[in-house]
Amino acid sequence: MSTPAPTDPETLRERVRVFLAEHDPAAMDRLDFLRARYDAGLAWVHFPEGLGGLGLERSLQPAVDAEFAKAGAPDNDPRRIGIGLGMAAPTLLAYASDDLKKRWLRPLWTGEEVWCQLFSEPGAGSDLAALATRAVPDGDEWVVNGQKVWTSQAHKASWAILVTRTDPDVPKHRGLTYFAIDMTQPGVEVRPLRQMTGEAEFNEVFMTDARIPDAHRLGAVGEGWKVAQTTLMNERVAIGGGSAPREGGMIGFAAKEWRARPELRTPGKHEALMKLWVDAEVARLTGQRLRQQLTAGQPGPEGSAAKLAFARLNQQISGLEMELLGEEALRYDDWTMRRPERTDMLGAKRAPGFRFLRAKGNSIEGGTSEVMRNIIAERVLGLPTEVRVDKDVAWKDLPR
Amino acid sequence: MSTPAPTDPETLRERVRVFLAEHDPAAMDRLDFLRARYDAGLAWVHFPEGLGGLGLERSLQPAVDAEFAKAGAPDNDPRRIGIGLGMAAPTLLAYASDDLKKRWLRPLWTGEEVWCQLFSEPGAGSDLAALATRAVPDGDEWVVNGQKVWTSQAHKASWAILVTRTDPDVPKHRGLTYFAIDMTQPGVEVRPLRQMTGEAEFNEVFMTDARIPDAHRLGAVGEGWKVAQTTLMNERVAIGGGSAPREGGMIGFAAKEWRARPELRTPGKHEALMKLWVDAEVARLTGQRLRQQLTAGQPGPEGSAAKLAFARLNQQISGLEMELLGEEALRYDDWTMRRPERTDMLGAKRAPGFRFLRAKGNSIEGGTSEVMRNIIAERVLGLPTEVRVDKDVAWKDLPR
Amino acid sequence: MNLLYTDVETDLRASVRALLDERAPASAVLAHIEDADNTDLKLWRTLATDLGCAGLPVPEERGGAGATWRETAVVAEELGRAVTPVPFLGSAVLGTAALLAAGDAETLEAAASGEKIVTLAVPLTAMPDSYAPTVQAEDGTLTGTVTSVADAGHADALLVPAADGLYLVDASDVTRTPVVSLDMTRRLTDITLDGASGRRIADGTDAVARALAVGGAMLAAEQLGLAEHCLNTTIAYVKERHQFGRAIGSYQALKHRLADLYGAVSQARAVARYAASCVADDDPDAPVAVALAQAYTSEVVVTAAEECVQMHGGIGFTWEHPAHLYLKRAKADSIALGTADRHRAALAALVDLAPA
Amino acid sequence: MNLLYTDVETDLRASVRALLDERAPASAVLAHIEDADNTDLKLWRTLATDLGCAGLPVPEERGGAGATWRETAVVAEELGRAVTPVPFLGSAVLGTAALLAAGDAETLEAAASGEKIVTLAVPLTAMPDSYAPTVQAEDGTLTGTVTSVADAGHADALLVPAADGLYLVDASDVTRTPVVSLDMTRRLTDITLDGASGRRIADGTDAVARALAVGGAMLAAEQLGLAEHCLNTTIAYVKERHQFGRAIGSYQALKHRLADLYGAVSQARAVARYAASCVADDDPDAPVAVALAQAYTSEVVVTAAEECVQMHGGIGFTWEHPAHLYLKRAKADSIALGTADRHRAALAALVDLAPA
Repeated sequence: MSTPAPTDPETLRERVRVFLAEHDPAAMDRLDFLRARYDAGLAWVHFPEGLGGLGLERSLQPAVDAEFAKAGAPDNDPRRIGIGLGMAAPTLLAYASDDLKKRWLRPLWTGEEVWCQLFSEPGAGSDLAALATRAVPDGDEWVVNGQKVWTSQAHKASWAILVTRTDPDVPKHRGLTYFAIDMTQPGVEVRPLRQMTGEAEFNEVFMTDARIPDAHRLGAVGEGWKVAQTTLMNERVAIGGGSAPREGGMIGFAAKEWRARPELRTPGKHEALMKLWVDAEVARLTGQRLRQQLTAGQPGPEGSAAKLAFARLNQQISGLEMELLGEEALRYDDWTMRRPERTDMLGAKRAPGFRFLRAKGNSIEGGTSEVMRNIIAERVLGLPTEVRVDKDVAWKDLPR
Repeated sequence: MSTPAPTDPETLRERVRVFLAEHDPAAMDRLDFLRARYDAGLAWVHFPEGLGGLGLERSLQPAVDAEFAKAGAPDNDPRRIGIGLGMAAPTLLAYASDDLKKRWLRPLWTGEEVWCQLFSEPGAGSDLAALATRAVPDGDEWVVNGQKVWTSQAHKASWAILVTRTDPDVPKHRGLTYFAIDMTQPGVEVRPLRQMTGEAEFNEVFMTDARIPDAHRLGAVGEGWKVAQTTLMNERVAIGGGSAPREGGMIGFAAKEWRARPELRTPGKHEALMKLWVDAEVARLTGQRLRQQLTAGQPGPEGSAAKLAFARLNQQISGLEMELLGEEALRYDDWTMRRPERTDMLGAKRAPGFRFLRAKGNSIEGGTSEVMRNIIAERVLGLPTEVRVDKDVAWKDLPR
Repeated sequence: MNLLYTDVETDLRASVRALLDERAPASAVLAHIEDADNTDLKLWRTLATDLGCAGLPVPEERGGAGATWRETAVVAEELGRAVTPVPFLGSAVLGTAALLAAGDAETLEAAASGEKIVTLAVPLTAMPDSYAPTVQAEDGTLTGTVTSVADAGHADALLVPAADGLYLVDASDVTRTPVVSLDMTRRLTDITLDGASGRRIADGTDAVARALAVGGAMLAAEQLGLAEHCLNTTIAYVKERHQFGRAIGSYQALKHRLADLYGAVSQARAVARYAASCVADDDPDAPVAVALAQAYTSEVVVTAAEECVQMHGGIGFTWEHPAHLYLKRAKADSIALGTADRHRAALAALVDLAPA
Repeated sequence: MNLLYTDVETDLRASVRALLDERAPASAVLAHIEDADNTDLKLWRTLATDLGCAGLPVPEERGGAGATWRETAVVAEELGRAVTPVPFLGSAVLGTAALLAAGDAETLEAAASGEKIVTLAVPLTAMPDSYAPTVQAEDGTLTGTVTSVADAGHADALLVPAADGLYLVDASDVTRTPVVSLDMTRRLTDITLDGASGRRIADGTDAVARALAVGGAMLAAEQLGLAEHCLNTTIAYVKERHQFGRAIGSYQALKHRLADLYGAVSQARAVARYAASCVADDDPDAPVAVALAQAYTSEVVVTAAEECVQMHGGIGFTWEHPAHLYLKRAKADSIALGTADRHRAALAALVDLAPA
C-alpha cells in the first residue's frame, strides 16, 4: 500500500487498470484473483487498508466495480453472500478484534466462507429483542441453547452472527449479547424451513450446547441490542432500491400476457391492469428519485415506504396475473421440496402461482409491513410511539 | 284503561279501530288527536299505562302505527322528534320522577316540545366521558357552564338531555351527572354550526350560568355515565337499519345517470360503478338479514358494521357520481347558509357536490368509523382493549 | 326471502362440522398434502351416505335427502371452512345439478345416494354465460379434451357437454391425467375422450347452464365458510401471539383490519344466503343473485386468506402451517366459475347498466 | 432525469411560501370565502410581477423569467398547498402554454410580465386527446359558449379555440357568467360569444393540445402540494388532539393510515417531478408522464383531503375549518383536465396495452 490512496473515481479506475495489468483475470484462478483484489484494497474501498479497502468514501466503490466488470473479471457473486457483505462485515469491522477481522473478512468477501444471520426466533419476529436463545458463560466459552428461524444460507454457512440472551432478569433490550458462531460445530443443526411455494429458501437453526469462545463475542456482554442495530441498519438500505427499467418488475409479467393474449382480456381486468401499471411505474420513479437523493447526499426516509409499496405491488400484480390467466393459474408447476440457490422473488421461470405465493412473503420478510408503517409513523412523521408495556419488565416476566 | 291490554296484533289493531271510530282524524285538530292517542295508550305500547303505553312488547308497535296510517291519521312526525323519541324518552322513563314523566313524556311524544341532546363537546367527541361542561350545586339548583356541539334541533328545542361534570377530582367516568335542562332560559344560547355543505343542520350550545332544579337530575350525582349509556344504547339501533329497495340508496343516483346519459360512460367508470353497485346491493341484503335477525329475536352485533358500510358506500358512490358527471360536478347549487328542516343524507334534490360533501359526515356523526371499528373489534371479536392511560387519573389531570 | 339459517340447517351444520373436526382437522389435511392422491374417499362415503350430503337437493323419491340447495350451501360452507378434500363441488353440486336438470333417474339416484360419483366434466373456470363445449359428439361417440376438471379423479361417471347435449360417459372409457394444482385440496384432472361412447341424457346446454348457476351459489357459500374460518383462526392467533409484551390483537391497526374483515364476512353471509335461497326457490332474481354473490365473495375470500397469512407473520408463510391451504383454495375459488370482474359484467347486463 | 428540487427551485418555493403565509394564510382565504368574488388580484399582481410567476417558462427576451415548467411546477405546488385564489392555472399555465405554442409575441409578453391576464377558454375538464372546440368562427367573428372556464373572471383577454385555430378575444367582447363552483377557491365562469371579434393567433388545435398537456403536469404538481399540505396539517392535528388521555396520533390505526398516505405523497412527488421535467424538456415520454401523473395524483389528492377531514373529526366537517376548502379543491382537481380513469385509458394507448 505504498501508493497514496486516490480520492476521485478516475484515479481509482486507473489503479484498477494497473491491478488488472498485473493480474489477468482470464489467466488466473477465480479465487486467487479475488484474494489478490482484496489484498490490493479494491474489494470494498471504504474498508480500512489491510482489510480489503483503502479507507475511502463508500460512494467510490461503484466506479471500481464497473471497471472490473468492464474487464470481464470475476466478481464475488455478491447476491450469494449478501448477508455476509451487507450485515456481518460492517458489524465485524466495528466490533471484532483486529486479529479476527483479518481472519474473517477476507474469506467473507471472497465467498470462501459464507455467513448467515441468527436473529429471528419463533417467539421473536417483529419484537426481536424478546428473543430467548440463551448463552451461558462456561470458563472462556459460552454455551448456547435455542432455536432461530428464517435463516437464509444457513445450510451453506461456515459462520453466523448471533444474538443471544445472557441475562433474563433485566428488561429485554438490556440482557442481550452478540456473537460470531462457528456453524460447522456439532451443536448446531440446520433444518430446511419450507415455504408455501414448496421451496425451502430458509432454515431453522437449532443450537444444543453449542460453544463459542469468548473472543468471538462482538461488543460487551449485555450490549447485544446496540450491536444488532449496526447490523439491521445495513439491512434496510438494500431493499426497494433496485434500479429497474419500465415494466422491469412484477408488472412485466402481467403486461406481457396482456399484449400476447387478447383472448384473456376483459374491460374490468384492463382497468385493474392499468391501475397497477400506474402504481408500478410511479413506484419505479419513486425508487429512482430515492437513489438520486442518496447520490446527492440527501438520504431520505423513503426506504421503508418503498419496501411497503414493493410488497403491496408484488402481491396485487401477481394476484391480477392469476385472474387474468384464469384456468392456467389453477395449475402449478412443481410442489416438490427444493432448495433454491438464491431467493427468487419474481419467479420468472415459474408458474404464476409461484409469483402469487412468493409475493406473500414480501410483506413479512425483512420487517413486516406493519413494522414498516410503525417506523414511518414514528421516525418519519414524528407521531407518538405506541404505549409500551414491556420497557421496565424483566424479560423473564414478560407475557408471551 | 279499563279494557284488559291486548297481547296480539289483531286485538291491538281492533283497539285502534275502536279508538278511530271515536276520534275521527279528519274531523279533529291534529294535536288534539295525538294527545288523545297518547292518552289511550296507543302512542308507544311498550311504555307503561298512563304514559302513552299499555305495558306491552315493543314489537307490537308497528301493527298499531300501520293501522293508524291506514286510516290516514296524522302521526307525530317521528323524524322531526327522533332524539326525543329515541334517546330522551327511554332515559326519562328510566330515571325521571313519576311527576316529571307525566309532565315531559306527553308533549315529547306529540311533538309539542322538542328535545335535543347536549352530549358532545369540542374536546370530547369519541371520548365523550372527557367532557368539561361543569355543573355546580347551588341550593336546590345546579349552575351550568360550558359548550356543547353537534346538537341537532337545539334551535327548536324546549328541553335537552345533558351530561355535565360535577366532580373533576375523580377519574372521568365517575364525576359525571345527567340532567334535563330547560332550553328556553336566558343562560342557554344556541348558535348554528355550519357544515361544509353550506347548511347548518347542527348547533353549538353555550351555557352560561344556566340553572337546573335538582329535581331535573336524572340518576344520582356521579352516575351520569351509566345514565348516558341508556341513551346511547338507543342511538345506534336506528342507524343502518332502514329497509330500502334495490338501488334505493346513494347508488340510485349514479345508476340513474349511467342509464340516462351514455355520453358520460367510460369502461373504467363502468367497472367502478359495478363494484359499488355490488357493494351497495350486498349491504342492502345485509341490512335485510340484520332486520330478520332482530325480528327472530337474534339481535346481532352487525349494527356497527352496517353503519361502517353505509358511510363508506355513501362516500365512495357519491365520489364516483362526481367523476361520472365531470364538468357538471364542478358546479354547486347553493352555498347560502340554510337551516334544513331535517337531516338530508342523500340530497336527492341537491347538486351532486352536496351528496359528496354531506357523505363525509357519515363516518363522523353518531360515532366515528374508527370508534365503530373499535366496538366491533372489542365487543364482537373479543380482541383486547386498547391500553388505557386515563382510567385511574383524575379528570382534571388528564392530558388534553 | 329468509336469509337466516333454519334449525334444520343449523343441525346439519353441526353434524358435518363434528364429522370434519374428528376426521379431517387441518392437521390431518396437511399431513396428507404431499400424497399423490389426497382425496379422502372414506370420509366422502360417510358424508355422502350417512349424512346424505351427496343428494341433499334431490327429492326423497329420487334417492336424495329431500332438502334444497339452501341446506347444500350449509354443507359447502363447512367443507370450505375445513378445505376438506372430497368430491363435493364437482359431483354433489355440479354433477347433481346437471342430473336434476337432465332428468336421468337412474344415474341421479346412484349419485344422490352416494353410491356413485358423477362429475360434470367442465373446466373449473366455466361460466354459465360463456361456456362452450370442447368435445365433439358423433353418433354417440365422443372425442376431445376437457381440461382442469374438479373432482374427476375418482368419478365413476362423467357428464360430458357436447354441442348437441349432455352425455353420460363411463369414467373407464376416458383418459384422466392429474394436474399439479394450485389448490392442493381440490385437485384438477385433464380428461381426454378418444372415441368414448356416451349416452345423451339432455339436449342443448340448459342442464350445464343450470349446473353452473347452482355451482356459483354453492361456491359462494364455500367461500363464505372459508373466509369466516380465516377470520376466526386469525382472531384466535392474534389473541395468543405476543410481541412487545402485548397480544398483537391489542394493536389498533390489526383490530381495525379485522373489524373490516368481519364486516365483509357478515356481508358475504347475507349475499351467499340470498344466492342459495334464490337458487333453491328458482327465483327469477337467481341470475342476479348468483352473479352478485360471486362478484362479492370471490374478493372477500381472498382478502380473508391474505390477511390470515399476513397476521400470522412468518409462520403463516410456511408449509407447516395450514394457512397456505386456505390461501390456495381462496385464490382458486376466486377464479373458479368465473372471476369477479366477469360476474360484474354479467350483472351489468342483468340490471341494465350497459358498459361504455 | 433529475427528480429532485434544484437550489433555484427551493429558493423560489421559499419566496412564494413566505408571501402566501403572510398574505393568504388559510384563515384569510376562509374569511373571504363568501365574497361574491374572492380572487385575490392584489396578491396575484405581487406573484406575477414581483416574483415573475406569470411568465416563468417564458424566455427573458420574450418578457418572461427565463425559467422552465419545472420551476412553474414548484409554484403550482405552493399555490395548491395554500388553495390560493389567484388566476394561475387558467392564465399562467394554460394561457401561457398556449401563447408559447401560438407564438403571439405581444400578447405573450403582456401575459408573461403579469401586465395582462390571458386565459385559455376551455372547460376545466378538457383533455388533450378528446377536446373539441364549441365555438364557431366565421370571418374573425366568434359565436358560441364555453362553459366552466377557470380563471376567466378577471381575464383581460381570452384565448378561444375554434375548429380552425386559436383566437385572441378581448374580454370586454364576451359575456361572462360566474358559476356557483364546487371549488370555492377556483371559481368557474361560463363564457358566451355572440359575434365577438377575434384574431386568429394559431392554426389548428396543436396549441390547445400542448397547453392541456402542460396543464396536466402542472395540475399534478398542484395536487402534490395540496396532498402534502393535507398530510402535514393532519399530522400536526393528531399530535395535538387528545382523546382517552392520549394524542389521537398515538393510535396505531391512524398511524398506519398516515404512513400509507405519506408513502402515496412521496410517490406523487416523484411522478409530478417526472411529468414537470418531461414537459420542460419536451421529452418524448411527456405524454406518458402527464397521463401517469394525472392518473396517480388525482387519486392521492382526494384520499389526502378525505383523510384530513376524517382525522379532524367533527371540526373537519364544519364550515369554520379550512379542511373543506382542500376537499373541494382536491375533488375538483381530480376531475379537472380529465378524471384518472380517462388518463389511464390514454396511457393504455401510449404503452401498448390495448383495452379488451
